[in-house]
Amino acid sequence: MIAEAIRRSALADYADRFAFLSAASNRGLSVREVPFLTQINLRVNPSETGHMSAIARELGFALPVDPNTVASRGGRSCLWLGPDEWLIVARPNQQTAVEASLRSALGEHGGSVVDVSANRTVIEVTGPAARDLLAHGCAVDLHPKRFEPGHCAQTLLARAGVMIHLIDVTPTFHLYVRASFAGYLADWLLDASGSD
Amino acid sequence: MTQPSPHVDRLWRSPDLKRSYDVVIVGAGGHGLATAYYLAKNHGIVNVAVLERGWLAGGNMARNTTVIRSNYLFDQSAAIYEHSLKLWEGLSGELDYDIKFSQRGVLNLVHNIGDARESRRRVNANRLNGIDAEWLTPDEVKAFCPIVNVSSDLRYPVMGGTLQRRGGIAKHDYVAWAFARKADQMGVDLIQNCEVTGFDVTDGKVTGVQTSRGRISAGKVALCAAGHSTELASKVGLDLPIQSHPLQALVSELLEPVLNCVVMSNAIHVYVSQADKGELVMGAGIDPYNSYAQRGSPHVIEYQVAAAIELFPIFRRVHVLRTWAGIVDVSPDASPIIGLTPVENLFINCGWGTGGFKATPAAGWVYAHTIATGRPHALNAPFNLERFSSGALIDEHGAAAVAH
Amino acid sequence: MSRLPRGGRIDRNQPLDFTFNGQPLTGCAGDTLASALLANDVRVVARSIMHDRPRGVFSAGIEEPNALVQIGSETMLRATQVELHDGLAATGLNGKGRAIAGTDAGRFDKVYAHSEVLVIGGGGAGLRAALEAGRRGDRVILMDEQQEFGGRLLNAEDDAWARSTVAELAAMPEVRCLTRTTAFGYYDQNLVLGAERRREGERLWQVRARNVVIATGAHERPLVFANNDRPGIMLAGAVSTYLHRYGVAPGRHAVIFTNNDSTDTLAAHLRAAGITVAAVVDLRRGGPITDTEGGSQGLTAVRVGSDWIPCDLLCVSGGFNPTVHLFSQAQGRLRFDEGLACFLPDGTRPGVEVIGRAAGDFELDIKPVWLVPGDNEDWSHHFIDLERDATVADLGQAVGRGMRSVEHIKRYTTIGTGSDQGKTAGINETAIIGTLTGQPIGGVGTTTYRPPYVPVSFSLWAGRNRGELFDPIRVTPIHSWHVAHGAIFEDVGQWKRPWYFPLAGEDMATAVRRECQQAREGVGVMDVSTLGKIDIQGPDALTFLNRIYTNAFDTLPVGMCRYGLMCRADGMVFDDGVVMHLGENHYLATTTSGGAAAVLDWFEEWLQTEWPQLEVRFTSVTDHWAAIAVVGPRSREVLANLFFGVPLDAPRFPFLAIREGETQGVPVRLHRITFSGELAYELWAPGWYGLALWEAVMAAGAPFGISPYGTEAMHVLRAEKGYIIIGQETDGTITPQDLGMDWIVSKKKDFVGKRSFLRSDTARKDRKHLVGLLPVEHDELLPEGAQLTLTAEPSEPVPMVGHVTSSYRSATLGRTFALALVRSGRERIGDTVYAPLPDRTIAATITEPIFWDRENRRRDS
Amino acid sequence: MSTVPPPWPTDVLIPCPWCGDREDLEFKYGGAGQVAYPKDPGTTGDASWARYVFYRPNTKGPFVERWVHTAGCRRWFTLTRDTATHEILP
Repeated sequence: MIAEAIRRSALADYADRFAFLSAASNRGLSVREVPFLTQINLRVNPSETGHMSAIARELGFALPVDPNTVASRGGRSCLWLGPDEWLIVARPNQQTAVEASLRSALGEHGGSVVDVSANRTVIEVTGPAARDLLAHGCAVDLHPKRFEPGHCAQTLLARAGVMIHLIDVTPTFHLYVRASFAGYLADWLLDASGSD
Repeated sequence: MTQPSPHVDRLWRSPDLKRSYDVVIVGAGGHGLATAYYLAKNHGIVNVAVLERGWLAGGNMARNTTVIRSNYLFDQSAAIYEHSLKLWEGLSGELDYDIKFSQRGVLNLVHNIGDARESRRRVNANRLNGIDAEWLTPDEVKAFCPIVNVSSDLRYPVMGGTLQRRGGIAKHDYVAWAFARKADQMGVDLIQNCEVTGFDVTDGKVTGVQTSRGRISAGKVALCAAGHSTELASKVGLDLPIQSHPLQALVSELLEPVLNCVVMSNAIHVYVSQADKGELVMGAGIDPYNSYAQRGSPHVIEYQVAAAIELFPIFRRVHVLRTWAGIVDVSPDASPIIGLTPVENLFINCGWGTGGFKATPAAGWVYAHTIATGRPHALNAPFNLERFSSGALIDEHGAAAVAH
Repeated sequence: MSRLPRGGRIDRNQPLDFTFNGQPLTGCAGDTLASALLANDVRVVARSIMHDRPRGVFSAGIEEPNALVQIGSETMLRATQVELHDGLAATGLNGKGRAIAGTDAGRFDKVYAHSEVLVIGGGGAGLRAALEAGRRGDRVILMDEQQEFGGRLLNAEDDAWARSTVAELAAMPEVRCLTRTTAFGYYDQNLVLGAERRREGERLWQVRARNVVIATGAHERPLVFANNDRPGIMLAGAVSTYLHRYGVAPGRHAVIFTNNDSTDTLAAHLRAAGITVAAVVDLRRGGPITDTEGGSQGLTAVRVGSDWIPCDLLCVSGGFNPTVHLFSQAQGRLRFDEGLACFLPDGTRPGVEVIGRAAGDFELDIKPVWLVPGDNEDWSHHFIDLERDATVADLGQAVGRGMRSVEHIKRYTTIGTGSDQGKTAGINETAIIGTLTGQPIGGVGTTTYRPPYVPVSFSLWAGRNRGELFDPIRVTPIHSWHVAHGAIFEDVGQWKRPWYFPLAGEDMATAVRRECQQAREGVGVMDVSTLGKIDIQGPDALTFLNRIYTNAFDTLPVGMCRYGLMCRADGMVFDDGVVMHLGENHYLATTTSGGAAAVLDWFEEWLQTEWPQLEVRFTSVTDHWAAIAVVGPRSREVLANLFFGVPLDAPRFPFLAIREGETQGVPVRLHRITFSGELAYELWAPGWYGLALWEAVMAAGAPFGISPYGTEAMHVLRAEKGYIIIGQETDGTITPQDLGMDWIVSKKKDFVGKRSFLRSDTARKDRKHLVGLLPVEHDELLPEGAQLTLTAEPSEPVPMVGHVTSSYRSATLGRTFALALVRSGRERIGDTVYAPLPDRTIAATITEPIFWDRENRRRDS
Repeated sequence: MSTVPPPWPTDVLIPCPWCGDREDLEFKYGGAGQVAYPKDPGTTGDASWARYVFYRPNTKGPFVERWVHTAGCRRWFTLTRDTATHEILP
């Protein structure tokens, strides 16, 4: 549809610089934006088992109740944000469907469902050098023994708030960053990649 | 074995503690020593003891960054700080001691439109209060302090600044020693390593203090303990609206002259001057959490130093030699509390937060008056405890947003 | 040349050319600047700061008090720490550095690291500790300040064990070995900062370790005797280091002056290197040396009894000071050990262990002698602190002035305040104070050890947080358009907002006038995406809003907006915004651009800590929405071109209503709200559509001459209408009543801050009130921040009745106007006030704080 | 090599009860904890209202205080920290 043709991701201007960095990296480092993902912010009281199981039915998997963890299935992920807060992530253009299904699961008076798809964009940092790159600005211990695939952390990267999600053992990280900070974080990553 | 012969010109005696004094001042920091001096000089009260838990002027007096200025926004603040500045201008002579008071000018940089508006408001208020103040354009800033980076590629470019030419710095230790020496000469007992552990109160009236060296009876007791004020006051059941926070500072190695004035930047939280000996003295923002540990988080230093080299590229390869922290006593409106208390004959001076050093002579002056007469001096009358109930606050956060 | 024919860890086949004070010299790979200077017989490297005395290399390490040099813009470097490289150009300093602009060469960055064990110091003890932890499978970081691990082992003939240990450690995947890295700061909870010297620049290591092992060894200290500062007088251990590690003979005729047995083998080593040993003066048996003689090139003789013994090298040892700085920074206590005559760690600190020589784990037969008397009563050449040029006489004077505390004496004499922070002077100072005042050394104590252990450059602290990366720059989805169209930007917090859009040849005033006129007479458009936006959902949403805002929202129907004001508990205005009622139990609140984070924290604080029983939840959606204000009498026509099927006429889309629309497939939420007093709409769409929507608005508005405007025009428009700006009309001391906004303060319900209005001062009738000002001269622009008085030519101090908060030239009014806070202002409407300025005084008439469309006809049209 | 276990979970500055131990930069300080909002502000006297608004404990030693994990889960929590030593107490 027209709308998709004219929308513009927060880091559209950085595609070339990311591509150049990835090509130039002799240390197996690749950076790219993963734009337009569906992101729904979900707030629900985890002790309300009725709601929790209804949501599990809608999603096809249960909300992760362990802090700093992610549950995924069938192209959908759910990142733990807080004791009663999650971020549901899905392929682009599904916000209406996902939001509706979560609402129906919650019914009236049950927590909150908010479409925040455009609130953050995602920067994918992958390759053997990814951990060292993030270590220039992230105080959280990302050592393989401490931070495994399926872990996530809301923290600071340099001076920007981010959510870090480790996708696989490559390692591949997804950095969720608010759209207005995305340019800063991209500039910081490009600069940090100049450090060995 | 042979030893160097003791020098005769003493700064202060090490007197024996008497059992009774007309006035006992708790805390031998700059304010306590100045108070003792003015009690003796202005009011002829010399049967005074200044009790110090540690060594003379070893608290914030030994840790502050010695900025002196009077360009505060509100009339009440401007009045007391200007009185202080006028006293500073004669202090070396009066105390017969070169305290290295240098009126090299205090430059407050402005980095955004809101800052500029508030700074102009302060400049205009200062002028009408008879306090020297100027607004400088970026070019004038550059002309006055050539090493400031006024280029537009700064993350927060310098949009101008305010200047108080009569502002400057002094040598903090010498100031304390000079007050101590004169007070000592006039008969005041300066007692070090003597901690106050409690107060004697009979029917709402304080009659003495208990110390690590025994009980002392006192006609009047004056608290002067900055960051430790709430701890002390609680021993006599007095609550104060004060929070104690770390305030960090640092010095560089000695440098040939490079910075000719005091430069402060509220927006990016740094202030710096070059001391008489040659070291750069820099202060940062207050650490956010309560602490009595006299140390802070390194993040504060990182941010402060980054800000410093943005403003002064010439400092890039200068080294941080030493960092430290004081315990500042922060009040809700960033203004001091100095006056009477609900306990008869007990007086309080605290809440100076980051502004205590520059106020040293005036604080001593008005506090001595308040203690001697039992009534606040006109200059400290507005800075009473009652204002927190009435709402008549003197909110100087604009002026005190950054530590100085 | 004093380079020995063989021995040392330098590479004689790799000569390196360098200059010192302009003089061309040659050293070897593996040299420090100090060893290379000694190899070239450069004995005088600097002059002393107070007395301009010649000084030479005194140590072989970080404790060096004399050999301070400048290299390019890097100042106050220790020659003993500078690794020689080809083309190095150094100049000696006299204890003062030179800040030089220079170029910003070198890369300074930071790394966060974590480990189970951090070992500080790669000497024998440190290597053993690292090896043990590494073999246990722990994550280990090993730091050493030198260019290779081994510490004192590097002086030994046989370094096989060190080599193999380092090799084994290097092979362990979980062990990180960092040479040239000085741990300089211990902070709470085992955060240790380390400075790594790299080929190009430096790196700041920020290590969090479960356990910190301090294996930092000990510094040798000198003896304090007459004229003990001449070039050629050197710490005995340093002499041995120059012999063994650098293959350099620091002199030809040596004397050894010691009070302990650490020097017992030195004589043999000196002789083996072809250096004659004229005498060994051992205070355990005899001595002392009572004076020294020297020329321009330093030491020529020392005096023992009545004899002058010719020599050019004096190897001095007064014992050893374990390097307890980091333990002390970790709040560890120290005790004085009479046997070893030094301060040692007293007890332990959680998660911190001190081992090896730093813990006093060494044998020493020592006869403490702190003061070596001279031939007379003159103590003015017994140097305690070489860098500060401070002597026993200075210390005696301080004591004489009544000082007893080591802290007072440090400040009076400056001993220990140099860039070496008293590494060679401190303990001698303490002991001599004890001697002069009759206190036990342990009772005198040391001055406090504080970070950094070594001087650390500003650039290292700053890392990459420089220039554009100094602080994040936040931009809206439409930012690129603003840049492309020549916007001048204003910093609003971290945001970059268009200030105004000058056309070719326009100055700011002209551009702003045009932008205002366009909005008043035609249509203008503004990017308001920076507004804070908080989604609020839950059955108790309404209750929460009623408690946090001064006004009530009970009567706000779904699909409508209402302006809201917030106060802090002290009753002072805190923030404002628009509350939108989106559905049952569903609201969205906007905040000021600068206040978004603070307001969300404020909401969460009250909800979580005071009203946890309320069923309501907040989600920040600030960045999700792009927001565009379409403003002006023709804005309705512009929207008509964009949104078919959305009735826009006033009856069906009244002021403060919300509608849903779509253009080019983009879902847009339309709000009929205004911050200018004109007919106006705010269009909201997901951020990634922001630019497209903006361009669509520009296209749809083209027929009406639509033009973008920035924050300055916005300020003028809202001020003409008397709308306040938080932080401009308010400063944390202003109540809603002061602003004349009683209408928004609910009398019925309680809300945060309400109680404070009852306080005597807050309830006063003569507080400052928000009023309008019209300068008597229509062209006179009152400067914002101008103070106001009641008389034209007052004398100082002048009673001030208020100040100007906002002031603009208004094309609409055809004159200047202002807003001001004036004491009892509302009672002074019609009066004249004066703004005394340095160059002139401006008279103005007090008016109501509204200048445009009081009846709101345009707003509601 | 023997090591004394630290009294706090290591790698921490502030232990968020949800996200774990994080650098203080991720938090905002909330001052003294356990300060109750007056039951009925309307009838509260000036002095006691002033106490609520402006007076807070400023203890030297173990101190119950509030933090909010602004860069993390945005939850407010209280912990006890020794203001004289910065040790976080169980």
